Amino acid sequence: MSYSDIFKDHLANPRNAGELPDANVFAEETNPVCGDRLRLSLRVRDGRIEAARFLAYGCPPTLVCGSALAEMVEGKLVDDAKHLTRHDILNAIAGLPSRKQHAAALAIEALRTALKSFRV
Amino acid sequence: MSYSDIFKDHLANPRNAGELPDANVFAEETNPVCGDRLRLSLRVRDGRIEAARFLAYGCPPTLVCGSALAEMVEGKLVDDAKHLTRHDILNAIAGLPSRKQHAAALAIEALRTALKSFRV
Amino acid sequence: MRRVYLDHSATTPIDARVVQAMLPYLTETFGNASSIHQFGQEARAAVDKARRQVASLINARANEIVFTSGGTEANNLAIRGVCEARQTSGRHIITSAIEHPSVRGMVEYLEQNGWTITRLPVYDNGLVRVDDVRAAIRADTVLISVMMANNEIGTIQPVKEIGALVRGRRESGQKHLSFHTDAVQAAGRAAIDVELIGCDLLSFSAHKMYAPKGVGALFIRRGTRLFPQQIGGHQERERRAGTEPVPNIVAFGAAAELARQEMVQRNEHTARLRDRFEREVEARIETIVFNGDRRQRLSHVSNISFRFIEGEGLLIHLDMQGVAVSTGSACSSGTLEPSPVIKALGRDEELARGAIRFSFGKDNTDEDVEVAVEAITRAVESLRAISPLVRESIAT
Amino acid sequence: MRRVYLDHSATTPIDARVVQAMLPYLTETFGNASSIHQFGQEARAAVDKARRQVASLINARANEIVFTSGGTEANNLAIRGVCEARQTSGRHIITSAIEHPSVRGMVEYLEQNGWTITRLPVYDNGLVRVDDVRAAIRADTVLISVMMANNEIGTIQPVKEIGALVRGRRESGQKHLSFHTDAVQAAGRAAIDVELIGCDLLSFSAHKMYAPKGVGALFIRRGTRLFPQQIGGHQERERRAGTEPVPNIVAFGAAAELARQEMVQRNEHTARLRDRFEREVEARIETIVFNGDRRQRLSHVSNISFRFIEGEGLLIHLDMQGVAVSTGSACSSGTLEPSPVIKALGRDEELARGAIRFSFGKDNTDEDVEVAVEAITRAVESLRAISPLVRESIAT
Ligand SMILES: Cc1ncc(COP(=O)(O)O)c(C=O)c1O
Ligand SMILES: Cc1ncc(COP(=O)(O)O)c(C=O)c1O
Repeated sequence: MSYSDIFKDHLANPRNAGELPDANVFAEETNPVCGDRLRLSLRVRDGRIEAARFLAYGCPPTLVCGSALAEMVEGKLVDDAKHLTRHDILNAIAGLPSRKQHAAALAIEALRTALKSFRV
Repeated sequence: MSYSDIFKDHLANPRNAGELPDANVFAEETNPVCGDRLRLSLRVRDGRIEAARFLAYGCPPTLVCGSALAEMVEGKLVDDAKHLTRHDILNAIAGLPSRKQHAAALAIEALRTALKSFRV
Repeated sequence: MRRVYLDHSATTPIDARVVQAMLPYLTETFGNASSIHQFGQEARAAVDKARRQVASLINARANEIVFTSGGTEANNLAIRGVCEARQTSGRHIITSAIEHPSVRGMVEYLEQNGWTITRLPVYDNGLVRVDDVRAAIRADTVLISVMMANNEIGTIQPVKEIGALVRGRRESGQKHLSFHTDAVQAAGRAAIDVELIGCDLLSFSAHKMYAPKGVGALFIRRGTRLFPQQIGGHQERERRAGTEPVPNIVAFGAAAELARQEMVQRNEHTARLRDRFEREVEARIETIVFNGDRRQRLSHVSNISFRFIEGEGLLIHLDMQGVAVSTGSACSSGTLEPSPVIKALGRDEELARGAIRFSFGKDNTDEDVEVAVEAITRAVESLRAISPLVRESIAT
Repeated sequence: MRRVYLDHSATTPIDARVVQAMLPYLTETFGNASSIHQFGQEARAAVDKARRQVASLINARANEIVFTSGGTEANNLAIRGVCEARQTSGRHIITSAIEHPSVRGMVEYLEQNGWTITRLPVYDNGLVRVDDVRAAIRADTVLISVMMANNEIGTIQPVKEIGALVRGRRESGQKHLSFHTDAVQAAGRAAIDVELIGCDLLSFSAHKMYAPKGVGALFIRRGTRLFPQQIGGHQERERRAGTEPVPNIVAFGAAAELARQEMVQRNEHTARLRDRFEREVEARIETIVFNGDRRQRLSHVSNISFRFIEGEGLLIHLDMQGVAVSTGSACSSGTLEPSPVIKALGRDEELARGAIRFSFGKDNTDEDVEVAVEAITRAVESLRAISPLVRESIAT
């Protein structure tokens, strides 16, 4: 039940929160079990994610994974971002109890959905 | 479970303990349920209990009632002693928990048995 | 950082006077109350005194009090104990939709073992209706278990009316019907008189009234039949075996006496803080919903749903600011499901997930309220800033 | 008057270091271990630490420890919990003739509910024979419950051999067979290693090891199926609901650690005092009988029958002289029946009624022994002086 310091920092100071006014890629995923939601907006130019913003509703891990994801992908090549996994997110926030790891999965799903129109 | 001071005093310093060498009246009663035993020896002369001794085996109330009884009857007229009841013994030792009152009954029984050869 | 504890429904700090009262029993006076010798008799005397103090709090007789390890055991013992003793008369139980897990869980256990359960609704105000109770009673009903005050929203149920109903039924022949009420949240906070309520069994717990965790009590009205659940010793007049936790029992007694003496002041104090808190939260934060009837409730609790956000995030946000609160029952934390109590009020999923319980205590101050209101305002703002639901609600 | 406490099998004084360890949890650190906030997490961390300490004492894993309200609850939970979980595999239990009432009573309860019980004899030395256990096992046996050490005479049962037997049976296909041992008297006094013993469940209790009354533990080996008995909360990994008594648990942990560290010295100390005590009593008082095997027993207990007199009178006599002892189990005091344990040794009624348990502790001194021997000599003399049985024995 006790979360890491980096986890708490994401919660207290979310990175890249909000919605990009000039985004050209959107994705929203909902966890069908608990109703948690994650919305991602990206501005992608020349194969690079220039800017990334997230909005999230749900349990703290969902919020924190959204924040960690948005921070992580900003500036990344789309091709690199496509290879991110659940574990990269978990590493970034110093882990989650196993019952809560679905939050990282939701974040990766949102990213995949957003990037699926870009060929590898 | 807590006994009175007079009760404890009887236990620590039994009155009239032992057996009279020159007794002319004996009685012994056993509680059939718990096996407690009370033996009474009396020297009766001219309708008066000149001396009384008791021996007892069993739970503390049995010992104490024996002691209280022997002390109480010594010097009494047989006719008066015959009228003693359970309650007189209970009074003498400042009462007993209800589960333990059978000890006073045993003492009175022993007295009755001892005195039954004397007509009222 | 200043820490502000607003979770007195989960547990209370121990009153320093209560610690003082129990300390001798953690040191010199350590006897086992079942021992015949002096060490034992000293312990026995202390337990007897505490039993009278605890009985006094609810206007019961000392021999109607059975000490348990807490409210959970008291509830379990009441329900399983009565049902096992009464099962030849019937196998129907009436309860409410918002009972504590220790009642709900035991009732579910019995349901799995062939009992029939009627769970009464509590409508949008969190209150059971006496007419519903009346309508639910069947010839084979052996137990009605309706809590005195709810642990999440604090609503106070019409237990006196239910008690009168049960007495009436019993007088007209339904001898096997018993009435149990879980007063774990109410005891020490609301006046309780078992004669007035007319209940046959009433559970309460020390750690909700400034005494340690690990001791509670079940009031069992003289003549009420009940099967013991903890077996193997003559303690508690054969109704609950096990060496009595003397220090805890002494503490419970002392706390019960203090609660009785100080109840009016404590309630005035917590009601004043709670009401001020609610006014300020309402003034500063939009789109909130108060849960549960606001008049018919304990004086120390406030339960609020904050739209667009989820409770646990808010809780952790507040915790980082030193303010301790709870999402629903502390006992059901660790699970993901939104509170069944808030859902029973007919609230939607979002409101159920956004519910927070603030529960005040006798040692909270006005400054605590100010710190808490500030912290909540900040936390709600921050969470709403990242919530996709906010935009949707503006869009619609 | 100097008071001499020789009733450490009934309960022990709390070690001052243990009180120190628990005090913070009676004051500042008062949170509910189920709460998510800091107050809760501090309590949770303390409970986790104590769980490791308690597990260490018996070489178990922390997650194999379930905290209970005491030894009685642990025994009840083990037996009822396993039997409810296993009843489709069989309804036969093997136990001994000298179990504590909390085992005996629960087994009797199951017997009344259709279970078959084999109660193993303990012969004149108070020891179960492994061959008897082997012979008693049937295809439908689901539980063997044999205590590790007896509470009245201290005899240590061959639990390791029983454990090996059970393991063998399980390996040859009798998967549903479990072995429970009540180690309430043994824990903290004898080295316990659940791997070596091979038991599946083991009960123990804090107040027998210089910690407060009101907390105990059940070791449940990983993989052992058991139905919870206290229901309605997620505590103790769903195996025992109810708010954890944090201060008591912390105290239990501290006491377990001290017991582990100091066990050898404590045992040397109590064995020396106990042996000196027995020598002197034997030298000064005639016609006494030692009860139970004198080698295969806990180092702190001595159980002696004094012919011609009855135990309770002796107990009260000693109490008036400041010496606290016990007649049989503290739990069965309050009844008139002579100890079933002493009777199980084949002793006659008189010896069963004349049995007294002297149980030493780490803080007893040589002077305590001297005072006690004097007091006993006086008391036995005084009681024999009024006993009609003495004369009879001389006469015959
Ligand atoms: C209404 C109610 N009933 C029962 C309980 C359980 O009491 P305890 O924590 O003493 O086991 C609680 C405590 O959370 C409660 O609030
Ligand atoms: C062997 C044995 N088992 C169980 C118990 C019961 O433990 P508790 O007193 O913690 O309920 C005792 C204590 O008297 C005991 O000696």
